[in-house]
Amino acid sequence: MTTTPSTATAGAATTADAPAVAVRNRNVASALLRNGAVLALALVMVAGFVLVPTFGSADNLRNVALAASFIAIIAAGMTFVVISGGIDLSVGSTYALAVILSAQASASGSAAAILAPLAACAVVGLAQGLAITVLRLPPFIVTLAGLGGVRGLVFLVTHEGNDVPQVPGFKVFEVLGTGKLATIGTPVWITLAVFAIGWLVLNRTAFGQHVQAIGGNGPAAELMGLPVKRATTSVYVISALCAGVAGILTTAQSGGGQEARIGDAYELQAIAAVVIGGTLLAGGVGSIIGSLAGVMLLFVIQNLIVQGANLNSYVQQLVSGAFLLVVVLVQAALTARRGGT
Amino acid sequence: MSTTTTPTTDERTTAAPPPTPWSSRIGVRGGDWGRWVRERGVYLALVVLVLVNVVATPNFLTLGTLQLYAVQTATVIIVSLGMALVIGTGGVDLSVGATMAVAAAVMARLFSPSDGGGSPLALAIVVALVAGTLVGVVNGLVVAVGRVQPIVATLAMLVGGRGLALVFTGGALVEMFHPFFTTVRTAQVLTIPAIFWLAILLAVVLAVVVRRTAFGFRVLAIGGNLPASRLAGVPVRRTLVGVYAVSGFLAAVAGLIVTMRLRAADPSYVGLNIELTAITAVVVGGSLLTGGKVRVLGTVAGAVLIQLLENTLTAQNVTDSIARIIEALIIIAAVFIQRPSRSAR
Amino acid sequence: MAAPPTVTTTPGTTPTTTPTLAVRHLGKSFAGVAALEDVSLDLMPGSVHALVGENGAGKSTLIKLMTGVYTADTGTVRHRGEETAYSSPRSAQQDGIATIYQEVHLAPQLSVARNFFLGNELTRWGRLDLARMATESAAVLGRLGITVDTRRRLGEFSLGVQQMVAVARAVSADADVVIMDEPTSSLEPKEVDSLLQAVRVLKDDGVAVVYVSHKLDEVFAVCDTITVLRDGHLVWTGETASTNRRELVSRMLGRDASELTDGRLTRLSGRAPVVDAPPVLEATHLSRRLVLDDVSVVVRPGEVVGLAGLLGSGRSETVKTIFGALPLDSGEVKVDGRPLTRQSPASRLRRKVALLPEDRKAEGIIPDLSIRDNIGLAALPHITRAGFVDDRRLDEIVEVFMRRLRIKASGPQQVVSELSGGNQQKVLLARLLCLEPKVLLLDEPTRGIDVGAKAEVQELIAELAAKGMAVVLISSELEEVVEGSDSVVVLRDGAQLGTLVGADISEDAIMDLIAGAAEQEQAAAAEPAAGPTDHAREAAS
Amino acid sequence: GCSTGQTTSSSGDGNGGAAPTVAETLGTAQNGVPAAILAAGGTTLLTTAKPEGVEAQYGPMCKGSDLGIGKIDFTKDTIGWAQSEKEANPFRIASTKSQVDTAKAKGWKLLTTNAQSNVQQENTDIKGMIDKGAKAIIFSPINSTGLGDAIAYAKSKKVAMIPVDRNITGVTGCQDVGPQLGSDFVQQGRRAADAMIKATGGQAKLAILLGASGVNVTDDRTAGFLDELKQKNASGIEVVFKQTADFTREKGQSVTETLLRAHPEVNAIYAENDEMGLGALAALQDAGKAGTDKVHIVSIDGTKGAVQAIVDGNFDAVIESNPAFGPAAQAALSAYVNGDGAPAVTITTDNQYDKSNAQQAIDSGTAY
Ligand SMILES: Nc1ncnc2c1ncn2[C@@H]1O[C@H](COP(=O)(O)OP(=O)(O)OP(=O)(O)O)[C@@H](O)[C@H]1O
Ligand SMILES: Nc1ncnc2c1ncn2[C@@H]1O[C@H](COP(=O)(O)OP(=O)(O)OP(=O)(O)O)[C@@H](O)[C@H]1O
Ligand SMILES: [Mg+2]
Ligand SMILES: [Mg+2]
Repeated sequence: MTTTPSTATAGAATTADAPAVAVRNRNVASALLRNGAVLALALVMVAGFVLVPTFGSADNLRNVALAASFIAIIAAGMTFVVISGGIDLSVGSTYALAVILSAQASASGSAAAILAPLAACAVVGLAQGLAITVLRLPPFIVTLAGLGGVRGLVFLVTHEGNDVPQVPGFKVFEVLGTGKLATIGTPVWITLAVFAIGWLVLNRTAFGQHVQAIGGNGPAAELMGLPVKRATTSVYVISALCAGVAGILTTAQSGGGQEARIGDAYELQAIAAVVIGGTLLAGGVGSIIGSLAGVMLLFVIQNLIVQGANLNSYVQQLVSGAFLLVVVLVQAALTARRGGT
Repeated sequence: MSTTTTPTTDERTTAAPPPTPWSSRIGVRGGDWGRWVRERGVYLALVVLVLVNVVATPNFLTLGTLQLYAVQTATVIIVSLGMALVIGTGGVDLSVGATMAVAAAVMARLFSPSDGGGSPLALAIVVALVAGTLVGVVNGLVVAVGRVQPIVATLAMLVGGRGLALVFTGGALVEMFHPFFTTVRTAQVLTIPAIFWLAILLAVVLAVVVRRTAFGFRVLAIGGNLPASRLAGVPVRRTLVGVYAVSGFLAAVAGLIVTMRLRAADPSYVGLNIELTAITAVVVGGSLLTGGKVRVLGTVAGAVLIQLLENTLTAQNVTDSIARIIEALIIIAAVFIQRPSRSAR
Repeated sequence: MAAPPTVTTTPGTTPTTTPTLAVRHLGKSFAGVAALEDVSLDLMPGSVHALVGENGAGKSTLIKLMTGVYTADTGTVRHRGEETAYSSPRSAQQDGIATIYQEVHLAPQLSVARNFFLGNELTRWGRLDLARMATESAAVLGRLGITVDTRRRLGEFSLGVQQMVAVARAVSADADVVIMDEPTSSLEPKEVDSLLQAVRVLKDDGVAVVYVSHKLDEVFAVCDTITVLRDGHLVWTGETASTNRRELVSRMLGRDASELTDGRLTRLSGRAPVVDAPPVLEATHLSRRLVLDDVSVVVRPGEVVGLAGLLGSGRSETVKTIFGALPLDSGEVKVDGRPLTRQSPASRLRRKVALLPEDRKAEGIIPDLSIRDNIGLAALPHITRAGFVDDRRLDEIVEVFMRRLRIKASGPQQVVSELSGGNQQKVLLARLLCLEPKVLLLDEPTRGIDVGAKAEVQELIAELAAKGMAVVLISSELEEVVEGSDSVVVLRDGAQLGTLVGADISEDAIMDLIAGAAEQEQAAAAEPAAGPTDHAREAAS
Repeated sequence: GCSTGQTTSSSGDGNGGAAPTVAETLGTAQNGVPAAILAAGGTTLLTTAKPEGVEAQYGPMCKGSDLGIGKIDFTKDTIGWAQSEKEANPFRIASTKSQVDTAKAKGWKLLTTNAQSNVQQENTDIKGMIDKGAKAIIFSPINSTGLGDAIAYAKSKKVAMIPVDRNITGVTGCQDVGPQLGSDFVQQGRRAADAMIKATGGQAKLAILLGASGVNVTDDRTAGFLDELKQKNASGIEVVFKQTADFTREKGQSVTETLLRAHPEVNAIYAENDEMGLGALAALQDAGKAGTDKVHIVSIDGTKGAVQAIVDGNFDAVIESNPAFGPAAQAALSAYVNGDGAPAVTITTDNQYDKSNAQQAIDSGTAY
């Protein structure tokens, strides 16, 4: 206090010059953290290129991307939920609902095949979101009930079975699933678009800030005057809509006629991808780009096992579990290097 | 406005209830029905479901039916107990089903003559339990030392563990026979099936561990605030590894029970999806998913509730689609009754 | 939105205008226990209203009732004459009431700028206008004396900086009521000054300010009116000028003024330390890349060593490193001459080294556990037999310390999250003190603690020191360090500037050391970290 | 994707809660060709001499060259086998084993994958094997529809596709996939019903253990069974209970246990696969009700365990669902790409076991 006249400059000095080195180094570390999954993906892919000759073919890479795109879209929505501190176990069932409704509605035209499932998914997401925010129920339980309940609904509308019609050839709709742009399937492009939009929303809109703040500390966010309920509800709607988009694309791609159990356990894949991508399940901290890398990692591992070895199915399971474990351990080790606290 | 009368110093030091409004807390709490119901939501739901069964399910109130349901619930209870402990630390163990499969497969591998085993049954059982515990230890190490988020660590084990189990048995279901299996299935003490006694025994042990031991203390502390626990000297790694090991052990016990009842080790299906059932049981029982609170009795009640619900829907011959929807609604309702108080508003 | 002041009030005169916020007969019970009863207040435009009282007196509860966090059991709040029914803090905020709640962390994972504008973002075409957010937040913070790169994550900064960001949010919220619940508890004197300055500016703008603090100096420096709460009751409201420190404390504690020692600090260590005894704690040449640079702290039995420095000077990291909670690149920690090899808190506690962490919410309390369990946690190894906890001994310990530290609660089974901020701090102290440590590392031990308890805590520490304990003390109240320490280690940017001993210790001497180093560095400084990288960083996040 | 120009008849219109009747599922026959076969691309019933183990064959004859598929040198080229569900029950194990063993015997190079019941995974698996160089894919479709993506990809890469076990529907004969070899699940259900009528003399309180929900095998086996009961006027057989047991032994056991408590009057069980039947048997044994004199059991699949149960007097009959498509499929592939072509749809013969032939089936190893 003796130096009162120069407080401001003293403060500036403390923050500006001396820690400059620290700043830069910390940032390299946090960049590493942000890209932990990307890094792991890069490592695995390089290993793939070197060790597995057929892995690197353009056809194969295109196909891996296409196969991953459905879960990827679901994972994009899941990222919002997880960053907000929640979890959405219902996505697999919601996805199935969209697959089925899209096929059923396709008889009335492309627009119906797209809008009907989206509307239904929005309702599912809204119902879950409201149960979480208004009734104050834990997201895990609400969406677990969603997982069972929505699947029940799917069985109900398909007469307990696979009573899912095939899609009459509607050009617009079908092209969503099977079209190509620059030799790459439309779903891949749509996935990229979803992630670009997702990134923007999360990092460049007020809503995105609110979601991150809520996940970091829900009660504090409420005290800060953020629209906690609205944002939290929206996150579940977004997740359900993403599942819906993935479902519509699936029907557009396969021409309908799916079994009613489609999408079983997709929630685990999506959550795994999100968490591997560096998003903390506790909420607050996360990267949507990481989620994309997480999904790719899962699918590349799977593909490498198919391409690299001819294993029987249960050895495949063992290997992919072990592979996954190694990857997440390596990634956690990379991340942990950011230091103490 | 002026100074009010000054209470004496003694009244303000409040470790012992002083004759201030604060002392009336217990009394008022007793009259707080909302809270009373909230804390017992799962038991309430259970009572309602039992009553529904008494009215609607043929032969529900017969000894045989109750014994059967006790046996069927036992494995769910046992797995849920381990899950409750893991959830108490703020984690989750998705690999319990796979661990059941590993235990079943190890036992089959050692015991079943057809698989070139032929070891004594006791040895097979012990090794299977050790194997299950080891699966848990690996989970714990990956979580505590590898610093991988529990959901991913145990997800990898969910995939890999079942793969391992399938490798042990060569992918197939293995049928096994031994008089001891029949004993396990049929033994009763005081007309209550031995398997159910085992579940109760394990629950009591766990309750004592949670309430009375340093280990239980630390589990809750870790779940409540991990960084703070570390600074308070809690051996976080050791405790976490222990917790996952317990979960693995209990899952193995459940896996062996299922196997002995079925007279076959079925590595692909034993315990399939039981992780979600167990988590639901724990949460419906009033424990916090975020950790820091473990309700052992509630977990038991939650497990009974869920298994009974499934039995009810089966016994009532409800179609699968409707059954799933009803199940969802009832789980929501059970949790709704005991949702956190809004009195702090 | 701020209502233009209808009448400019001069401090000390009774305002004649209508109150901006009028509180009438507010009451609130938790689970049947009254936290606040029949409290009425008037907040006048252009006036600063202090709320004081012991820990758990009901100050924070009152604030939460006024701002829609809790709904009142009884009573009303009128804002600009209209009765309010805020359903959430958000609606209060939108109605022009800005609040800094006690110990609310913002969103540490977001940048300072994003935190500053959280809930009030600047957007262009729906997109955040990051550039403007960064510059505008930097400007406001700059006016409060905080010059930081607002694009960096808030969590990278010390609690003090975080607190100042919260202050900046509130003062720039364009509100006509600004409420601050213990805003200075983690601030340095320098920041406290700029905060008080900001309060004066608000006051001049006609804003009604509520100011809660346990630091009576601040209250007397800036407040026009004071309200004293005790046990949920309003016991006195009056002009600042009409009272004095001693009277105020006696009202807060409900004791006769004659019993009191002016509510001022008692000296922590009133006795000479045993200088020739071998040191209990020898932490030498502690270094960690980017954090600590060759810091040494040596404490003899009965000695209190203070750590001084500005925000972020590495004091907390020094004690955490000594405690084994942070890794060490080089250096050594010895207790009683024996080196401690494993860097782990558990092993430190076994050697009777205890730490009171600075951030009690994140690193201290286990919120959902009871007071009893929180206190007993660190002592577990001592009260466990064959794995089982000795409940009777634990209960005894808890009883003793709850009484000794005057922990205000319904009983040892109350969960800690329900306690008032100060009482939580006391629980943490009890956790450490019951270990009878040889080395006690205290990071802001009296933060948020009321005057009565503060004296109690200091007495207790002195007593333990007299028994031969070694104490390392960090306090943002320089006064506390100066008066309480036998020697002071002065830090800056993780490096040791020097050590002051005995009579050399004074606030001026410490500030001179720091300022001297700052000037030296400024002279030798290269270009500060530049802008373009920052933009790149922000874009990549 | 796959040519979806013709809407198939397998779609209900979404109204009404009842399971679709067989007529809906199978469609009415057109000049002797069932609609299901039509949907799978078969148009005419071939009357030429059938190889052993074949029930019926339907034309046209498919030739790989029509789709531009070149000849395959089986000594050098690889082919792929895509299994749909995990090899967890004897049926799937035998089905994969048959393919692998046949290939090994012929010296063919076979890649294998397993889609774990995930249709997207099967699409990916098939494409992955094609990318790895497979010149032909023999696959067990998860569903009769829904693999359009993989089929289109194979077509574009001129890779031969041979579906086995379940037919791909919604295809124009030979235009999208090569020759198909399938079982008729509806027919299996019908035969189970016949066996049940015979075993119970047309009088029974019956429980049905359904397969996994949302799977069309379940639908088909249920529809065929119920429709046959109706057609045979077996009104004495009353279905008092119908619950899914997920095709697993454990669920078969637990569902039966519950069922026996709630409906002790049940004296006949139709299990839609052997595993559930064996689970039910375990439950019956615990309840002291094992044995066909107490509770009749008819199940589908023809696994060793179930056939043994007939021998032991616990099961009445087992309808086979023959998993051994290896020899027929690889022969058809060879004819399709290198020879004169293969019929668009082949329906294989399924055996049926009861007391009269069970022991023999075990001894001869026909029960797998
Ligand atoms: N959510 C709650 N549940 C139960 N009791 C509560 C709750 N919140 C506050 N209390 C009780 O109300 C009383 C008043 O607490 P409050 O936080 O208002 O005190 P304070 O005056 O702000 O104290 P401090 O100076 O320590 O911050 C305390 O005794 C506290 O235990
Ligand atoms: N104003 C600031 N500018 C830059 N970095 C800061 C600032 N304040 C804190 N930090 C960073 O935060 C870390 C926290 O330091 P630490 O908590 O040890 O400081 P401290 O001296 O205890 O300060 P405080 O009393 O505020 O906690 C430091 O490593 C520093 O890099
Ligand atoms: Mg307070
Ligand atoms: Mg500090």
